[in-house]
Amino acid sequence: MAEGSSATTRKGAEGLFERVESLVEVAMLLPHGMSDEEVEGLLRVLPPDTSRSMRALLCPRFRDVSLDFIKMLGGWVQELRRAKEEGRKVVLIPFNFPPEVVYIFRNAIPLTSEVMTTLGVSVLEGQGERYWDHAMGLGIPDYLCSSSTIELGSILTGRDFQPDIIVQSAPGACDANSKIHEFVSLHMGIPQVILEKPTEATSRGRELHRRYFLALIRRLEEMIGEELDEERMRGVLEEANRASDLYYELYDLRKFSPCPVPNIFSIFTYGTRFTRWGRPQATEMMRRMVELSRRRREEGAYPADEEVARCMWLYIGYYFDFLGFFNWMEERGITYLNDILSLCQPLHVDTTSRESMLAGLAEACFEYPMTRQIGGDSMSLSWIEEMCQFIRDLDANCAIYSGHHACKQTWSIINQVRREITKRTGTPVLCLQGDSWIRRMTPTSVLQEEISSFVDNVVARRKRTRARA
Amino acid sequence: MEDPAELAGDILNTHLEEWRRGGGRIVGYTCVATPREIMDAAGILPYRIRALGKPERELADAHLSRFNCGFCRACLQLGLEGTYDFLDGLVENNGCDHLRGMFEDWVYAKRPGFFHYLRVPHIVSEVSLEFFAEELELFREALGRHFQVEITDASLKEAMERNNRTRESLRELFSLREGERPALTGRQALAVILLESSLPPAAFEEYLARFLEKSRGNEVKGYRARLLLAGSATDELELVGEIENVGGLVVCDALCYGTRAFWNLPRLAGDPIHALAEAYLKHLLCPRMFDDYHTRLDYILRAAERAKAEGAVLVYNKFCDLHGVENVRLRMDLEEAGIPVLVLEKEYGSGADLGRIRTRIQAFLERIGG
Amino acid sequence: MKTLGCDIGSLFSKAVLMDGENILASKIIETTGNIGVEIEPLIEEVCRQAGVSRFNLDGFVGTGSGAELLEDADFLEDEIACIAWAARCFLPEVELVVDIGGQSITSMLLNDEGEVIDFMRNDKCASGSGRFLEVMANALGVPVERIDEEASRAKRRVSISSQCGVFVESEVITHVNNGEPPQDIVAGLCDAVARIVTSQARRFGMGNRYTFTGGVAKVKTVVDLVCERMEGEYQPFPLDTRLAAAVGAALLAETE
Amino acid sequence: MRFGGIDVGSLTAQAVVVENGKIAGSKSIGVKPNPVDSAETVLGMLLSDLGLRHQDISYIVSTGYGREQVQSRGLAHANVSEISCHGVGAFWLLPGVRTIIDIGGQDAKVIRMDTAGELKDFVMNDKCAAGTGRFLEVMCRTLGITLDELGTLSLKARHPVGLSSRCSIFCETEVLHYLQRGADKADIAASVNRAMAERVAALARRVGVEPDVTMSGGVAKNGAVKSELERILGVRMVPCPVDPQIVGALGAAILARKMGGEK
Ligand SMILES: Nc1ncnc2c1ncn2[C@@H]1O[C@H](COP(=O)(O)OP(=O)(O)O)[C@@H](O)[C@H]1O
Ligand SMILES: Nc1ncnc2c1ncn2[C@@H]1O[C@H](COP(=O)(O)OP(=O)(O)O)[C@@H](O)[C@H]1O
Ligand code: SF4
Ligand code: SF4
Ligand code: SF4
Repeated sequence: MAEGSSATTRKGAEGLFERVESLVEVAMLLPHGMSDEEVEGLLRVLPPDTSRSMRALLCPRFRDVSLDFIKMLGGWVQELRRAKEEGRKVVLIPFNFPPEVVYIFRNAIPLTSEVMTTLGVSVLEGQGERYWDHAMGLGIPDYLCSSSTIELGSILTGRDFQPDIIVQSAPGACDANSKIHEFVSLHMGIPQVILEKPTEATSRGRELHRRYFLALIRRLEEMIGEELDEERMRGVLEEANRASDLYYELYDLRKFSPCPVPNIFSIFTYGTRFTRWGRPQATEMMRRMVELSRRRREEGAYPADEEVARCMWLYIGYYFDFLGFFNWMEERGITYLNDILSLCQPLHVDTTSRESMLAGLAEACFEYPMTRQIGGDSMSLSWIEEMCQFIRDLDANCAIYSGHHACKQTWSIINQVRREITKRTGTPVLCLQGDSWIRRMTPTSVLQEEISSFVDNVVARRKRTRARA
Repeated sequence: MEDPAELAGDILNTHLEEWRRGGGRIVGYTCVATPREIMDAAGILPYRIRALGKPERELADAHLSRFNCGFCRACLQLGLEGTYDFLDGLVENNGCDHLRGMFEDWVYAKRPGFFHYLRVPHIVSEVSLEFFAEELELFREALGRHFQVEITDASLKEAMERNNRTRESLRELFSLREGERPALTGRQALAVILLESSLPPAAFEEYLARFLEKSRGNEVKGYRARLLLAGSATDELELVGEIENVGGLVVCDALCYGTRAFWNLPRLAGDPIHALAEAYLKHLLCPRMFDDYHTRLDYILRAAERAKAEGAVLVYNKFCDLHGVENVRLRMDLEEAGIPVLVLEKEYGSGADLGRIRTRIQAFLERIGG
Repeated sequence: MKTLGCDIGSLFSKAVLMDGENILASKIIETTGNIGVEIEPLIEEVCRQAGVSRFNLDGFVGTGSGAELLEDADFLEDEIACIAWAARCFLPEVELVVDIGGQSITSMLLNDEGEVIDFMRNDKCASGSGRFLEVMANALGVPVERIDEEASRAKRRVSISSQCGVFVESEVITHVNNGEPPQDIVAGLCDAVARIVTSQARRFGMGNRYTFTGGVAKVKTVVDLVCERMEGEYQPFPLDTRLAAAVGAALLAETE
Repeated sequence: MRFGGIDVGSLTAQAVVVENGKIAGSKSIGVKPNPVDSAETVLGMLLSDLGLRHQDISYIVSTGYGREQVQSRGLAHANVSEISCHGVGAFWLLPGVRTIIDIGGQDAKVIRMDTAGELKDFVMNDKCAAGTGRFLEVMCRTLGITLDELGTLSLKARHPVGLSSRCSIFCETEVLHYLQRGADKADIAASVNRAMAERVAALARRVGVEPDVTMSGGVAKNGAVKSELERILGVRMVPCPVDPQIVGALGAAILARKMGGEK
């Protein structure tokens, strides 16, 4: 694995986690207020792939907030390592499980596989392809989800940081995701705990889910070897509530046109919500994003002459382009309002009692993004309704579906989703096709061409007509 | 008598037409987690939706995508083009993501007369069993309400007895494949299963009795190796035929359109709904279930052992997440148990793929020395 | 007003000289690796045919996947916009345009004003496009222009199962070897293409008025087979369908 | 005793005769429309080269996609899949070989052999033409070069272009795009070969690559694909000591010897 052994990578580190870890050590040292010259100097010494994402992140418009984000994730990675050394349990969680459920335990820490993948794909030389290839070598089908397969592929090599417990919460919401988590559990002998989310969003379904959830907590207590402590739980959830308030403040800021919130903040939001919620670091991160956005709003700052498209991403974004994709859009007047992940809409948890807190956490699981929409009795119904609501609320004038080829659930109903959204809100919907985490599938240039073509032909033209009328 | 494969080769057969002419109702379902007994008890014919390897997709593909399981695409096509218009209703399960999509598209484009969503948990626990029993109760009510019939415990028990009887016979028939002198081919066995869920119960019972009679003492000759076939939705008679044409006799299976559909019999004592819930959920031998991989592995190992299979073919439709991943692990474990494995990823129902399938099967037989 | 529209497509390049809505001259050549140097002669030829001086044009708009090679154009327009514009001018009532070009199938939805309100391209697999038809026709030794003639003599349609343009070639050869009459294979091929086009087209509502443009729309057998499976009203594009984008470009040149 | 093997592929057909544990002769032709004709012709030509008659060959095995027809028309005594034949042929030539990468016109296969020369495992590519010899042919047509040149030209490449598409048809557009913009043919050729190697490498990972590794089939003649594969997989290929296209027919002849009685 010669590619990985750049100057900045810790010797012998081969796994995704470990390589990220060694980069983080360097990144944690970067100071706030770096000048353009300093940034250029840094970019020159980094390996080319890493340098590309750092270029996107260290864009002067939000440089310091990016640094905060890097440091927040860096701190998470380092804490994971420390926890492991201290004998605390590392709990691998998928995209649809709130990390605060793990933080309520003193002796456990969540490792979110999707975020780890995104992080690795964004900063590592050669991205995550070798881990994907390793999984393929075991015979994992190539139409599986790259977001889970890359981080899990690295775990499967047996030469990376290993979690102690796997939480599985996608059965019934995403087959691809839940099946590969189960495979890792079997293959690596890591115990798994399952949380099923019933499809029914009625009181009956919620009640069943609450019972499943309580069983999960009991299992976690056993596995972690710790009884839940009410005070700790309250502390975590109050912190989470604070972050949630800031989340909604940021959400509201997106309503202004031109949008004062940089496109890349959608991924920061998702990265924060899915790893650190319930910890002060997350709250601080949200605060930094709100502050900068507020300032930009006061200054009327926007990177393009005109905000041509206010775009709602119906599903997820593309992360394989070293994050450059977000800035590319922004500089062309295409605002990335939100996607299904950044629209996490966290709930306020009632912290009066142990029961109310557990109920609140169960609710948080039930209402987690993707689970609550695609995991419903109808995969399309609440997805359509919510997106229509967000489109109106945030005054979007177009929508994009990113068509990650592994998400068969969304592909299977996208036609009616597209049709209904257009019918109900008059918003055109572009359907793209590509893998969010692997560059081999659809190159950025193709995606950019499609988006430009969509914006020029459909959105801009329509805007002109509207202006005329 | 008519060969089962002939009879099963059509979506709509003469028996069904007759049933309909006599005022009989038919309700379609896809997943084996649907207790047929409840429909049977209501006098409704439970029909398991199939596509029989039909390659057309163009109407379905306006809804589903190229990334969806070909079986689902083919079923939806048949639904949209009207081939399934003879059904009086549909029962959907949350079997897998692709099936969920298929039903959603189907219902979006064409409102069926009766539609019910039967929710099946993904884990077995006390809580989930209780929930599933409730679901079956709701199913019973919904059927009764729509079709204006009362499904009493007594009629349910009667249906269960009848079904158990047929399944006992099916077991017997299938055990005839497993012995030293296999009495029927895998293609025939698959056809019989397809008939079970596409004939009126009485007609099937009669047919099965005759076929069983005829098969005893029969012997299939001239094969190169005894194979176990396991995997995803495989109702393609042609595929099994092709495997057997090159010399791999399928002597046992762990297919969804195979033994998985009838291996477990509900107990007849006690509350019928609970008995059904238990039989259908606890023994749902499908990778859509979580936390019980070893049950499935054991089931396959035991089948292979009973039938002295010399090799296992693990087949799956391209884009099937559940079986695609499950097969990776199964392959490792079966090989470790000394059973050579061929993992056969295939496009559902594509004639163009047959030549390539043949080559792979033939090479596999050569590999295991058959 | 004399305007020129030029469409550098993936397989064919087209130039059209128009006077209002009348075509004065048009020409289609193959897009090769050499297209860069062939554009100028193409334009000159069209001008010559129409008897208009190259330097007396009132407007020149370029489009197509190779549009940026048209250095002299007044401006470049997206292919989608051009096709939609052409459809709008000749078929004001049409709501759905399906362009079946050399390498892709693009469906466009137009509103009452004829503006594109949505569009969709086929996925990464080129099956069903013009190139697919060409490869197959080649394997049979039937030129694309004669497909309809051949297919009209077919007694039945040979079923074609490959969706890949490359593999379909060998499937065709197998059918030939099995003694299937070429016209029946051609009919089967048209059906295969029609199926793929249908699923693309049906994604955008079914009850609307629609038309086809692009090279494959010249093949009547394919168009008929698609229409059979559609539910709206078909309105044929009145000009050579291959010229749609170029015509649209020329018409747009007039508006600016 | 003499034994024969006939391999009728999608593009070429070969016949091989072995005698006393040696290759007595081989022949390769382009296929005729009908596999039986191809087999008849290629075998006839080889026999006349060797001055033999059909009955001089004790046992013949057919392989390749026309294998069954060839056998049923009485040209061969038995038929064996091309997967086994390529494995057996390569192992016979190079007993140290454990992995054979066979890329023909219609498919690519990676074959694993055990130390006893028995087939251990194999994979075959998807039903997509990208990643097969056909892909290279289509690209050559677009580039206006021959198959031979595709391999050699590649060596002169300095700035390979980025080819992204996985589909051969779309790849064609990309190649055209580069040509139109004046890219060097050598650079494009190198990229085409690399794209091809990447696809086959992905396949090879599915069964694992154990040395020694060799290549058979027509694409093995393309040195650039071979060296790209070596680079990606991190292995050195053992050169095939005979024309790699005849390996399948050779394997068939070896198997004929086994089946026909000579040990
Ligand atoms: N005269 C014709 N008759 C029928 N089909 C044709 C004819 N000419 C071209 N075609 C078909 O149209 C395709 C080219 O379509 P076109 O719209 O010109 O593509 P592009 O704009 O991408 O170059 C060819 O691949 C061929 O299949
Ligand atoms: N001289 C050559 N140099 C490079 N590649 C070649 C050469 N000859 C054939 N090929 C490649 O080999 C492929 C055919 O391989 P072959 O093994 O003959 O196929 P098949 O067994 O299907 O007939 C062609 O598609 C081409 O890509
Ligand atoms: S929904 Fe899609 S992105 Fe998410 S885990 Fe499943 S396959 Fe992956
Ligand atoms: S084959 Fe797989 S994807 Fe298809 S219906 Fe069955 S479980 Fe679902
Ligand atoms: S199947 Fe054929 S047309 Fe489709 S992607 Fe592959 S090479 Fe392209």
